[in-house]
Amino acid sequence: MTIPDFLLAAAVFVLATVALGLVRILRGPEDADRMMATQLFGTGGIAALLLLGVATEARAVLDVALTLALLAAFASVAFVRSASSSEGDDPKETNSP
Amino acid sequence: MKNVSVRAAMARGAGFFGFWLVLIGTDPVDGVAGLFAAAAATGASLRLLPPGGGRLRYAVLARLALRFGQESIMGGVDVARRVLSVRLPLRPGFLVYPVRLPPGPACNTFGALTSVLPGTLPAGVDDHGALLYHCLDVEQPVAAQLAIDEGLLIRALGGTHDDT
Amino acid sequence: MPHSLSTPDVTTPGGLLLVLAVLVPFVGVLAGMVLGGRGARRVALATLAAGLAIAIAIADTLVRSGAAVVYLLGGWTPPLGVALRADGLAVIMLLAVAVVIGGIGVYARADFGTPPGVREARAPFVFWTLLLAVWGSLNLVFVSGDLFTLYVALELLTFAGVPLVSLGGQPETLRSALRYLLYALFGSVLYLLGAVLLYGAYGTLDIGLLAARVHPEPVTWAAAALMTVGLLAKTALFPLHLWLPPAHAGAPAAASAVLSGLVIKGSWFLAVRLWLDVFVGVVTLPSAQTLAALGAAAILVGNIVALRQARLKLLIAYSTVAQIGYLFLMFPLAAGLAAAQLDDAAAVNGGLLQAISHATAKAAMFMAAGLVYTTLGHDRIADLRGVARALPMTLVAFALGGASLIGLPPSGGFLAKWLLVSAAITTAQWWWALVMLVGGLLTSAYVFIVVVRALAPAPEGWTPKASVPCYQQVAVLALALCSFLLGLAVLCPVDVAGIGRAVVPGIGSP
Amino acid sequence: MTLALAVDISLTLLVLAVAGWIIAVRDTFAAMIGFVAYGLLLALVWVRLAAPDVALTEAAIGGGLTGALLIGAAARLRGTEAAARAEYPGALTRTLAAVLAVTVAAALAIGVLALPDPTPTLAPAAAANLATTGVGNPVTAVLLAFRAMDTLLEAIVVLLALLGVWSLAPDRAWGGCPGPRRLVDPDGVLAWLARLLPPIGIVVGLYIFWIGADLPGGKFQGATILAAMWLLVIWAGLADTPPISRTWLRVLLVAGPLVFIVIGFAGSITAGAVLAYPEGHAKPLIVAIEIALMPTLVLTLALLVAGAPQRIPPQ
Amino acid sequence: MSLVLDIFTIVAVSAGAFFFLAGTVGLLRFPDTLTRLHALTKADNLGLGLVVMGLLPQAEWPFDSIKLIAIWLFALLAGATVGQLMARAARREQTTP
Amino acid sequence: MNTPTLFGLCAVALVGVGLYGLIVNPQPLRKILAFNLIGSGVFLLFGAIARRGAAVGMGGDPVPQALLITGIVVAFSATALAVALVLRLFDEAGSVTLAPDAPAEPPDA
Repeated sequence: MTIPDFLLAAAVFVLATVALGLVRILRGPEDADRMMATQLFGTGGIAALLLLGVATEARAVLDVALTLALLAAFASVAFVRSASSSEGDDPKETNSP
Repeated sequence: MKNVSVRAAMARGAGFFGFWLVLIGTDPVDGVAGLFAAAAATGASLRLLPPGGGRLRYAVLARLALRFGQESIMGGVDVARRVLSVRLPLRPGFLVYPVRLPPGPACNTFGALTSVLPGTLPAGVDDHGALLYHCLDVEQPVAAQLAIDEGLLIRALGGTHDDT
Repeated sequence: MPHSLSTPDVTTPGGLLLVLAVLVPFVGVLAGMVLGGRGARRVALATLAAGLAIAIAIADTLVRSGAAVVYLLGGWTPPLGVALRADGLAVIMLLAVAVVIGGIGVYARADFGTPPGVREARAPFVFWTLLLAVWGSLNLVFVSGDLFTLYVALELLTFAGVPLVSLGGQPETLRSALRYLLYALFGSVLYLLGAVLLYGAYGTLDIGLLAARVHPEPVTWAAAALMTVGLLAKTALFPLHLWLPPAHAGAPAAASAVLSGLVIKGSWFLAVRLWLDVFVGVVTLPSAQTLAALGAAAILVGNIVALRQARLKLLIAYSTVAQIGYLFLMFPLAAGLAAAQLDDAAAVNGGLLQAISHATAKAAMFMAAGLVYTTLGHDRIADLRGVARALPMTLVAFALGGASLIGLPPSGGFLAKWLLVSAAITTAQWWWALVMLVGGLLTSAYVFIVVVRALAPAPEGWTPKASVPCYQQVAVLALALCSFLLGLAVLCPVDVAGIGRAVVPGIGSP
Repeated sequence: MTLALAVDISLTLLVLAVAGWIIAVRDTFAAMIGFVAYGLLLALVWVRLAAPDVALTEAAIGGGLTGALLIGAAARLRGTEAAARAEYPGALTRTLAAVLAVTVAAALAIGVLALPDPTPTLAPAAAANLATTGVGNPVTAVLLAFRAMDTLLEAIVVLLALLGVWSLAPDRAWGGCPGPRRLVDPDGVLAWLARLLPPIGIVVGLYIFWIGADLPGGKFQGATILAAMWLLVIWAGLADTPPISRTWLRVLLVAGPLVFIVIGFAGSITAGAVLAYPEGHAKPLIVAIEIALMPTLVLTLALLVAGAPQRIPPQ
Repeated sequence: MSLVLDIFTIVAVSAGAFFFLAGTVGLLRFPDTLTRLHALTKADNLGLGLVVMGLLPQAEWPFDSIKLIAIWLFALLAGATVGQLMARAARREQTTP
Repeated sequence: MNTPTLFGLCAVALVGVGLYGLIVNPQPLRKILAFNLIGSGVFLLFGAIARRGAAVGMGGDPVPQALLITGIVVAFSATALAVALVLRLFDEAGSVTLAPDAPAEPPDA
């Protein structure tokens, strides 16, 4: 087994693992759980992307992974923001007594 | 104060330009664009995170990074151990850690660093400004580890050990 | 017989005008955005004049050369590049839209002024910029020779049209706008799917090249079906018409005129382009009959529902549903003529004339309804007394527009329907003639009711709620007169619509 | 080769599973979260289809901006869930819809399987003309030379959508700032992220933009990253959205398309056709257009997410 | 030499894949939102870190290698921030039902 | 079975799934989501076609790939406009139902 083959196999494995996390998206029960699973999708997706990119020597894939990593927090931030604002109270968490 | 800003700007600019070179390579035409990108990033950085007074201590920073690496491995192993154990050994609960760092970026950095510590996760602050940690196992000596981390971080950021 | 659409491989003299026709309105949009407020209106009115001149220049070029005007953007030849191409059909639509938009612009001057003391107000700013945007998008639909550019044009048209629907901001209009947007997005995504399939099968998106390359096979059928359904949803042909009446009736009068008169013609024109020029030999006569059957249903349902309306603007909106139906009767007629080895110009010209006369008449009628609303403070049909006294010119305009919808001579509607009826009889499809006849009767009923109600004398001591400026009435009357006198086009010595389109083997023929 | 196919098959199954779940799940908010995961998976699919430019776009827009936009909207509409469920159609409609969907998909599948082999392609034509454009990335050559018109129109489409979003402001808020005022702890974790990440994001966004001329990347992808960074700063309460009546904002919004049009028409004098570039000067002009489009796109994309003006303009 | 590097790659990537699996299993097995967050923030980021580590010998030095590390750091930053933010939201939900 | 064909079939399945969702889900945001699914299916099909056209050292036909970028941006703009419309409707009416209002339309329309 050559290294590219091994990396591809690892990508398949990571993808399958991520797919397992899909169950948490399906089941919830809280939205936070679903968002977490999505975050996991992000990390796993980046890993799979890197494995694929190095295996197939496609350097541009690293830039795709870079973009994903940079924006990984973005959707989650939108989630947290909306979760706190939907409670209706002050989303500010102050340090003062 | 002026001196501090200039120094911080130079250091950050150099850092961003270095990052640009890493991304794109060393073609001179790309370098010109890189200067612009570094300038834009430095401007934004100085506005968003004005430089503080202290000088970074790189030796301590390196020690902190090393410790961070170790901790993240231990943290991962710890979770994996619990996850794959048949009995699922968990004693979850909250721990109040009275943090010495003032609220602000440094304190947040501390929170981020310690979120990889085995079994701990910062989950907000209580009414007295202390950090609330959620622990997988409340019986672990978490507070002592946190104190070591905090001491290192304070020294790395140029503070003294005793500014409680 | 060789195909009508030659592969555009060279820019013709005057081709630059096509680029101007598309980009000048958009430059107006950009300038309006920067200048804002009153500047946007000034820019819009100036652009309207310039655009009309450009349209006339294009028509002049076309008639002089007797061949389609072509421009290769960037000098790149299709299939790699994108060509703009205007044949007779496109040029006539360009001209008609320039005239109608000009009329609407003059009319809207009074309704969409920035109030004193304010630097910029929402409704005027949005209206004037989007009016130009609608225009640029329509021009692009008419002259673009590339399926993907046409997709972008359709989206432009949607994005410009939806805010016009919701300009009022009431819950009902917002809901109509949302429904319209969903239909339109659905329509364009189906259209794009068809275009993608065509690219996969033939490796080009250029209309001229595709016309030469397509042949009847499953992929092409699927693409044709998807694109047609998508465009029908955007044109609001029965039974995909549900979004239209509330959307058009809820907008301000000038916006309704734009939407009902012009915007839906964009997707209709594209359907005609595809069926007559690209999918020739692919689409079959039964499918053309299906389209016409939907059109016939639209004529009957639209007219009957219009008759039952209590509000004038809704009546006019439902009448649009019916008039769209006529636009689709041309497909089997053109096919029938071609199958009989006859010139399909009668059917094509009939459809085209119907589109133009409806655009002018419907714009005039919506704007007339707007003046009625301003004057009376409502538009309940049962209570139109006094309109004849307060707005004589407007009532005449409404009646003239109505006459064109009914098809009374010498209106454009008359000539259109006469051409279509004669084509129906020539090709022994008498049932379509019957539908048109019944439709005309129904139309005349509701036009008659409105005019009679409006002629009723006002009660003693009645005064109009507000007075309307004279130029608004003139603008409405001018558009209505255009529609009414369009029938004189029969005197035109040249068959302009046929330029750039030779006699082609039509739908259904091998 | 078989392993690569295994990657493709697992990706396909994942994509379909997530898509099916997005449609089937009862809770709208949950569906939106699923859509973010879906965007990530699509980025992987684009990589597998050898379309790194598209993968970048999908990663930035599909996973990032669209997800954030939809999650925010779903959170605000939480209260309407019950009403929407009451409108859920009966079994008959659902069956008909399913039959229709399956029929369409099956017909399309036949079409896909019947696509000709060898495939018609414009790759050789693009390759043959690539040299005259001076750029190294064929996708950029298509976007800014062969089919520059589409790109110009697209910039206008985005702008029109923004006008449409703005037009949904209440009359009194016209000219004001989009979105609600954010009250966020300036010492909080979110603010910390928004202080650290955007400078780095600026470097990465400009990098993705800059390499677009010769390698996968380009202005849309770069602009999306920059827009996301700006939104992050706004959401953390460290900056506010600008009032839409500001002149500088309006000028920057139209500058990109306007420069594009001016250079395009200049081409008709210097190179014989609108949107053509004089020989030897193609690349600098293309880069100039892209540089002019950058601020326009960043502002437009971010403001599209920020939404309609909601606050009374400052006097 | 290359053999040693290849073995290093195989070991590190396998270990990374293992931690991905651990994270996913944690996401499924742990009893509540907060404990599941631990699995997400720790196991996944270590998994990605090991994958990156393993890919380093296969990537072009220095540019691609540093880019790989940068990708990991970004993902780490996102994980650490999002973990804390979601923990706050989850705790608030727990204490104020 | 090769990669483009596989993803081509995946694409048409996505179109089907999206179409079903568009018809069945009454909530406008879900319709917008379904529209995005159909859109991504169409894009994916185009991408598969582009991949089929790989030639002269290019991984795929660059023309569809370029058009895809345009398409994705346009779809995003459409989504943003639709979301803004839904949110404004919610602010004005307190609900987002698409069912026509009773007084504005005759019952048989």
